[in-house]
Amino acid sequence: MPKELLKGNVAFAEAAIRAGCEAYFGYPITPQTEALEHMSLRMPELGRVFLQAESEVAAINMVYGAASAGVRVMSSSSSPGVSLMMEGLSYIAGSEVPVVLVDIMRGGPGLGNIAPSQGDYNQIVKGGGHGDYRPIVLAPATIQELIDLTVLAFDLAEKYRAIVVVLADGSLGQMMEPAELPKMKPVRTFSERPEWALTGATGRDPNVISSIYIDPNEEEVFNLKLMEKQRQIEAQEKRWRVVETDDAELLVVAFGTAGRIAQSSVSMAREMGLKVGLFRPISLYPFPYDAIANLAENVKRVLVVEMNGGQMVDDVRLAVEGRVPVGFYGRMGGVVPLPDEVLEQIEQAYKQLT
Amino acid sequence: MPKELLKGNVAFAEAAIRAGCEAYFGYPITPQTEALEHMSLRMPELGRVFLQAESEVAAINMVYGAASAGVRVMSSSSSPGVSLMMEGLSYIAGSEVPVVLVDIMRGGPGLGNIAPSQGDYNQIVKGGGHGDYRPIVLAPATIQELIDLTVLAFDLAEKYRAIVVVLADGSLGQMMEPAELPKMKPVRTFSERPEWALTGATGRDPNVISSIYIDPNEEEVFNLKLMEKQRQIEAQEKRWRVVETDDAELLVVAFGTAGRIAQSSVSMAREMGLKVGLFRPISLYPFPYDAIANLAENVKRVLVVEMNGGQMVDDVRLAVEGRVPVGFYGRMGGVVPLPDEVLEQIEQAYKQLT
Amino acid sequence: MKTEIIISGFGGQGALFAGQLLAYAALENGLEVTWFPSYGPEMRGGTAHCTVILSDQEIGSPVVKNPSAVIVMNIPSLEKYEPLVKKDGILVVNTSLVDRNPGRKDIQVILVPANEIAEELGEKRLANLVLLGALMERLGTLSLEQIGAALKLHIPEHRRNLLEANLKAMARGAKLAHADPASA
Amino acid sequence: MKTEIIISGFGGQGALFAGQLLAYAALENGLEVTWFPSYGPEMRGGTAHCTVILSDQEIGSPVVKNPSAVIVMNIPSLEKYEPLVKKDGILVVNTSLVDRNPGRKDIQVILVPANEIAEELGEKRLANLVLLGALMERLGTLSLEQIGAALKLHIPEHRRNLLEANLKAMARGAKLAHADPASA
Amino acid sequence: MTEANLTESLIYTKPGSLMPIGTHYCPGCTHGIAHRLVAEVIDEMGVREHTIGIAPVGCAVFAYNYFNMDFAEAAHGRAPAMATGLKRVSPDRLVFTYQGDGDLASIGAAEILHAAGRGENITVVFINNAIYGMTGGQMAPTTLPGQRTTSTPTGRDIEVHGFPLKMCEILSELDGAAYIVRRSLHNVANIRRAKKALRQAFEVQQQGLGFSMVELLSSCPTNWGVTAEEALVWIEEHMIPAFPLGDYKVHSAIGGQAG
Amino acid sequence: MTEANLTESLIYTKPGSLMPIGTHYCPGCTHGIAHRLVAEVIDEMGVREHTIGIAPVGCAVFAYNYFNMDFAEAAHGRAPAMATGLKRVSPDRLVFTYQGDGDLASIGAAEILHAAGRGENITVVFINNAIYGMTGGQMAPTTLPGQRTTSTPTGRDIEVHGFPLKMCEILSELDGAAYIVRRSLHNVANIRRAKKALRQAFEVQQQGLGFSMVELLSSCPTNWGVTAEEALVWIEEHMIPAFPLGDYKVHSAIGGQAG
Amino acid sequence: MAKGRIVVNEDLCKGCELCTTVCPKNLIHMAMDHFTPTGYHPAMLVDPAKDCTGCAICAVICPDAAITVYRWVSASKAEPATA
Amino acid sequence: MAKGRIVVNEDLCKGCELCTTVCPKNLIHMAMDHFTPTGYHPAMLVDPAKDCTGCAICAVICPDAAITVYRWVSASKAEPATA
Ligand SMILES: Cc1ncc(C[n+]2csc(CCOP(=O)(O)OP(=O)(O)O)c2C)c(N)n1
Ligand SMILES: Cc1ncc(C[n+]2csc(CCOP(=O)(O)OP(=O)(O)O)c2C)c(N)n1
Ligand code: SF4
Ligand code: SF4
Ligand code: SF4
Ligand code: SF4
Ligand code: SF4
Ligand code: SF4
Ligand SMILES: [Mg+2]
Ligand SMILES: [Mg+2]
Repeated sequence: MPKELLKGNVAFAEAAIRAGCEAYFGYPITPQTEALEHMSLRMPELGRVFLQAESEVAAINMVYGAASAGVRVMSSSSSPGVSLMMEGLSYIAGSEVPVVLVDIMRGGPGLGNIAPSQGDYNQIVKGGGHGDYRPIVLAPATIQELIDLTVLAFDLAEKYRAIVVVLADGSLGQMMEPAELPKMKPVRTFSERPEWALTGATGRDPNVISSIYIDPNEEEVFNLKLMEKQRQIEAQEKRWRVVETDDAELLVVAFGTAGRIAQSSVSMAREMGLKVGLFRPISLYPFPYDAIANLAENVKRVLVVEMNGGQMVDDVRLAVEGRVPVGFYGRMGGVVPLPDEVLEQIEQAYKQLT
Repeated sequence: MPKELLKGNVAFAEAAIRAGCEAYFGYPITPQTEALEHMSLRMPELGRVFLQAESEVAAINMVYGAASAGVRVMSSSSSPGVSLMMEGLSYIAGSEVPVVLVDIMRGGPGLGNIAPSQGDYNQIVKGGGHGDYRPIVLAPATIQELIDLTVLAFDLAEKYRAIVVVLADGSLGQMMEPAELPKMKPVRTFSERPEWALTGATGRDPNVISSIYIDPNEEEVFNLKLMEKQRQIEAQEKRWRVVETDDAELLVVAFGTAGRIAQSSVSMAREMGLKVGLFRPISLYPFPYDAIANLAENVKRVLVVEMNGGQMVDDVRLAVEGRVPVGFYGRMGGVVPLPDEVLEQIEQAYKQLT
Repeated sequence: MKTEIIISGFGGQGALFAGQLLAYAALENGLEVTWFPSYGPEMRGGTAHCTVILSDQEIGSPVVKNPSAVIVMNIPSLEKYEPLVKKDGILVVNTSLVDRNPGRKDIQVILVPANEIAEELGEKRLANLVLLGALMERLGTLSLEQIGAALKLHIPEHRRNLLEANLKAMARGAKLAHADPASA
Repeated sequence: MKTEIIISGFGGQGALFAGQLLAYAALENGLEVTWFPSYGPEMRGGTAHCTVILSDQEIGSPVVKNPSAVIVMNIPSLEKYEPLVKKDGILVVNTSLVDRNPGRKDIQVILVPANEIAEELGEKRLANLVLLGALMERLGTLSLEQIGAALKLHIPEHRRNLLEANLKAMARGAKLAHADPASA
Repeated sequence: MTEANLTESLIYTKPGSLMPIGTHYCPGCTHGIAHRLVAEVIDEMGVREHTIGIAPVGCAVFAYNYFNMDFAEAAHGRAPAMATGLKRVSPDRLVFTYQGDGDLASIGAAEILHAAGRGENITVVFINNAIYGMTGGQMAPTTLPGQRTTSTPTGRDIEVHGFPLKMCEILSELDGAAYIVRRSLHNVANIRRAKKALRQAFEVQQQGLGFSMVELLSSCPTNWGVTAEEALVWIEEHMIPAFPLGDYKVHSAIGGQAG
Repeated sequence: MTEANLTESLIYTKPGSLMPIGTHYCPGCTHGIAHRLVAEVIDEMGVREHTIGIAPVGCAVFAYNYFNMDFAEAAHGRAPAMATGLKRVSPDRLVFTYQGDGDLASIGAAEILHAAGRGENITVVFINNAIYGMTGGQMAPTTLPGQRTTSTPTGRDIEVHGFPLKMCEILSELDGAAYIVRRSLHNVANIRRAKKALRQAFEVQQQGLGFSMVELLSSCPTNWGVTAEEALVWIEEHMIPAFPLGDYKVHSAIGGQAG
Repeated sequence: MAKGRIVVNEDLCKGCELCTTVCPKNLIHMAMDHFTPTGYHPAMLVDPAKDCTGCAICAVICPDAAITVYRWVSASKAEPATA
Repeated sequence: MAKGRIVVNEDLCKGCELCTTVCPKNLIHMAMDHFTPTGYHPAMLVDPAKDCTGCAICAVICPDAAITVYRWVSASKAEPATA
């Protein structure tokens, strides 16, 4: 299909529809609302389910219910709304139903503001809900990537019966950019729903969707099963993008919008003859530790750029393990760093190369 | 005062009362409920406020309201209930009102079970709510420490106008152990409430308690202020306990109940002539990175023991920065490791010392 | 010295109180002690149990897999705990409510018709102390006197009148601790 | 080549549409482009603006601090953006709604009585295109023809009838781009 | 007639919609009766294979072990939201939630209110026992004034804790509610009426008339601190006066005035 | 009389309980009128220095900038819980929340229901404009059947989205509610009645009679897509029939039948 | 009058005694001489005179569906019913 | 009859025109010749014949409290009121 000029929120909503999303439950919140609005128009047209829930708490539990029935289902929200989903997400993780959530982050903490931010990295990547679970987290940097990762999210969610969060920020949700949408995928028929799903115990033993294991030993067995699944995910689903890292002496690491901005800065730096490369993690969980560790062998210094007070930087440090110094530059509260600004940081870091 | 035989949940509730807690808002949840029940009996006796909220969401927002009025206020809950408080906690952090929360963790994710667990380390320590904020987190290992840290929590919360979470698990909440309670502290009078509190703008300009900074630049200024506060906290509030670390070749790191169990194992190991020491972080935020880093200079190996799938171990790795190997042993889902079991791990790790 | 004791029965049979009594006695006699109860939905179905650990040094875990002594006051408790008692450990069985005999031969079994004895003493609710008396006599960690002293301090007001009967109950139980298990 | 354009006015004046039109034209002429709107409570108070970035290479940030060109359609917009325009940048002012003159001398100012012109063309709502015409004529990044082509493709059905008028509006605006700022 | 032409026939046995196992409920707890009635109705309607139940967080948390049909276990109070998600993507399945008073009226108040307001086509079995059973007897929104609980040790003081919530009265105000009734499980006659109401509620859902809820006054001998028999008397003497039995909303399509 | 013994006196000016600054509300939005009325009542009662307000998340999120008194900004829908915490520890202060229909009736349904059920001694100013204003015009629980919003682009279909929630009708069912009335801001006469009701509500709180709420039918010209004047007509012609004005609950102590 | 009998499933019975309070013929008593596998004294039918009518009232109130009821009916109109 | 006048605070007026619809004397019009600092055409009193009664009806409906109302009263019973 030809490229169209697409708004991020509309793009991922339409991408979800084309990926066979059968039901959407959500609650309005800036800067994500256009996704809900697009769903409210398109889903009924297609005879699918759209429902504006009474709250994000209800929305995630409606998603939980629909996912238990074995359909492709999603919700989307932004920071404060996502905080209200933490219990529900933990239940979903605890009962292994596939769910896709798009989080269009805004400035915080608290009500904060509606400007673009990456302040919820820890919440989403480390698991803001209770208990040992990790959602797969995908971080797009362009509208095209937002579309592609949303489609991928549905496949991964089903493959692993896990939560997949597409983690973006207000600028990706609000901006328009040329991008290409996938072809429409048909939705499953009722009879095609997975065998574990709650479809009514017709001629089979009952299915149960539950996150309770009252006996700690059984719970531990389940926990170990989840961990085993995480091992697989860590082995198979790491994704990232590198730019000009071959001869790089300074490695810039940034994700999502920060990564996109850093990329402009890196090319500016290259024009100035500085040997700088960019590593942009696309899967935040599983985090590409080894890939960064390997690069850390060859660079002299690492600079992490985030639109927060320093969150992913801990994962970068865990990867670098002290091999080279890891610096950090962050803007917070909804401030989007400008390429020149990041370039300045690159130059300073470069000066300190030994 | 003489030692009494005290149940953990009753002990911290009574400790809070003696520390001048003027209001308690909570919702029943095992294994924390006896705290709420104790408050329901004692607070009215003392003419203070007890209210069973309709939910944890309401409870934390009632706490937010009472804290805005400048009184010492607290809530307590357990894992799923705490997940429901994430939005509220982020608001509280974003408006800098002092709040104390006790989290008696249980097995998860989801409904899980009610057995003792440490599965919510990441949620509580890394900030399960949205935005850049970190609560102070204190982790007791005995009923006495639970009492003392609860009292400290109120002081720190007010000193820094921050959230302080006392993070314990079901076994500490449910068990009885001899311990000593502090003397009763009088509660503040209305006129003694802090000048920033919402007491009615009588003869002064209005006070506002809010977490909204619609202009990203203002939000960033606020974020920087919070970070500055965190620097102070990191400089002044690190707490830990070491046992037999002087000549240790293997360092065991564990917090709370796992730390208490590991301590038995360490003394068993010492009896076997193994040079093993224990590092028990008491403040999980601020995490005692440097103290561990220093010890890492002298030991040959580190073994982290947790009642989860491996969460604090990342902070230990960040401290050790690859100096020596960091091993991990965890039990999950509410299973409490036994001293002999941990001893076995110690012996194995010890064999691998080079 | 470290002794792990589990007391288990229906709710209302006084398993938790018997355990607390033990814990108080330990505290008041300079021992380290932890008391850990069953909680939550385990209550449903009606069983209640607690783990008491007595030691002369700091106690790590308040729970154990294999206790050195167990008092079972009903059938579900027997089924749950008989297999867990340490080799050579002690199992005290309330035969008034348990109509089957323990199978294990590698542990010490004390059979006590606690309800009958309690009724003889004119107070059905004393069965728990009869059983506790039997166990402590065999264990020896704390003397009946020490437990009796703790009882005097911590018996609920509304049951003070039963203090003497309580002490008698323990004594009656203690006697049975000397009986030869085989013959029981 | 990289051009950052901000178009700002009251909601309903068509600032966002003018920006999108520009973005479509860029897309259809092989340029990289991003369009970033104001959103949320900024709407309250009633102002709406968007940032359009045109470039021949991948675009990093979709927002800028100092745009190379700005169209202001009301007084609040003038006050907000005049100070931010890059040195030597372009500021297009809708004098029909802005009764004060920009103070800066280090930028190119184009004064356009857009509403009057639009009314002459018989359609008040064309003011946005008059202003866009003026800006693009001066900028040169995209020709009026190219924008016109985009307009043909993307004008909402219910306004097709106004297509010709729209093109005229841009042309009228373009003329004023040649006027000497001083004399304006 | 003689013994000869008499045969012994089965009058009653445990319904097939219940698993042939024991429950964890305390002796005499009427949760068990509620389970039985729901199962009997599902048996009689022959819809077991097309029914999906949703268990609450509460003493009925393990309901999925006892009902012989597809089941989900919801987060505390969110069963109506979960049921909404399930029903919307499987409109031809019968979906019911089974919730306690803490679950439905306290933490889940918003979800039940909105499910009813939307006329969500689900059936809710609401077990009102005026207490938080599972957590050991704290105050519920339905706890009676003066009633002692472990979180109102001196009795519920309405000045502090407010008034009991009457959910049938509240939900019957909603236009989406099709069938809202209150029954009791304290004796045989009332148990029979309760069963009829449950049948009616499931039929309302089958006919797509909207939201249906049957509130059942139920006992908690354990946390009320009385015997099973005394508990039934307590329902009759204390709960029924506070929570009058009756039909609060009956859709016109099934002969009601309202809706 | 002659000009001589006439003096010019001030009949009306912006109340002192409002800050002397402009608001961010759209031109003609009756949120502004509601602010003014609340401020006038507080001025007239002379309680500004003893009153604490709580702003919602909604277009009124910045109310704390406009009211000249202590103010808190609550999480979306949680103002009643926050007010409960504040009031319980400061019982002699007047505490009011100011909430929109999404805030109060949707995400905050549980908190408002329970605050009313507890008879929480606070005053709630409820702005019903049948829309989510701040987020750009999505469906609210109070959106009318058939009404087009950005999340019901073909109009609210009650089969899908259910029925508008009538909060006065619902909350007046609760024993803890002392004063529950609905007024409108669409013309001068009704604005005057609205003010009287607000005064009454604050007095109910002063007298400690329990929970008081004044629902105000309000306009959203921006998201309704009409002029300020047309919006007032829309209130009269469409909202009032769906949300009848009147007194739904008036405590006997102030002459009502109920409570 | 119709004759019947009940069978108490001791795996399910929890000895709550509710059935004993409702039997119109007062035919149900608790078996104090033994325990169920879960440790309760079960209910049992004591009906020497064959008075049980198979009315199933006991089954209606049994929270644990522990009671199965049989009734003698003329072969012709034999059909299972439910409480 | 009582005479009055109004003053429109142009820092507050948003030109919503509501006041113009309620003045019983139809004395309020929008000033199309200039803008307020926030860019709106403000309301203004057009009262050549001094018909304004100071009834304050305009003030009652003004969402932005932009209208201040004065009225000539006999010095004796001069006292401020509110809408
Ligand atoms: C979020 C959350 N909060 C609290 C709990 C603890 N909890 C479990 S059940 C329950 C209340 C049960 O009472 P009710 O709903 O009346 O059911 P019942 O046991 O009385 O049948 C509570 C508070 C929980 N599991 N999750
Ligand atoms: C948890 C959460 N969810 C959603 C939002 C986004 N949001 C802000 S205001 C609002 C609704 C406002 O509507 P209403 O309460 O009717 O107030 P109005 O603007 O109409 O006056 C929403 C959904 C939020 N800020 N926080
Ligand atoms: S606690 Fe109460 S409600 Fe729960 S099972 Fe026991 S009796 Fe029934
Ligand atoms: S959006 Fe609507 S409610 Fe909000 S300020 Fe504008 S007109 Fe008022
Ligand atoms: S009612 Fe049922 S459970 Fe209770 S005693 Fe009778 S048979 Fe047993
Ligand atoms: S069937 Fe009827 S008569 Fe027979 S035991 Fe049961 S209740 Fe009694
Ligand atoms: S005070 Fe009365 S008469 Fe004078 S302008 Fe206002 S409304 Fe008109
Ligand atoms: S009502 Fe007020 S804001 Fe509106 S035009 Fe009149 S003075 Fe201006
Ligand atoms: Mg209950
Ligand atoms: Mg609204």
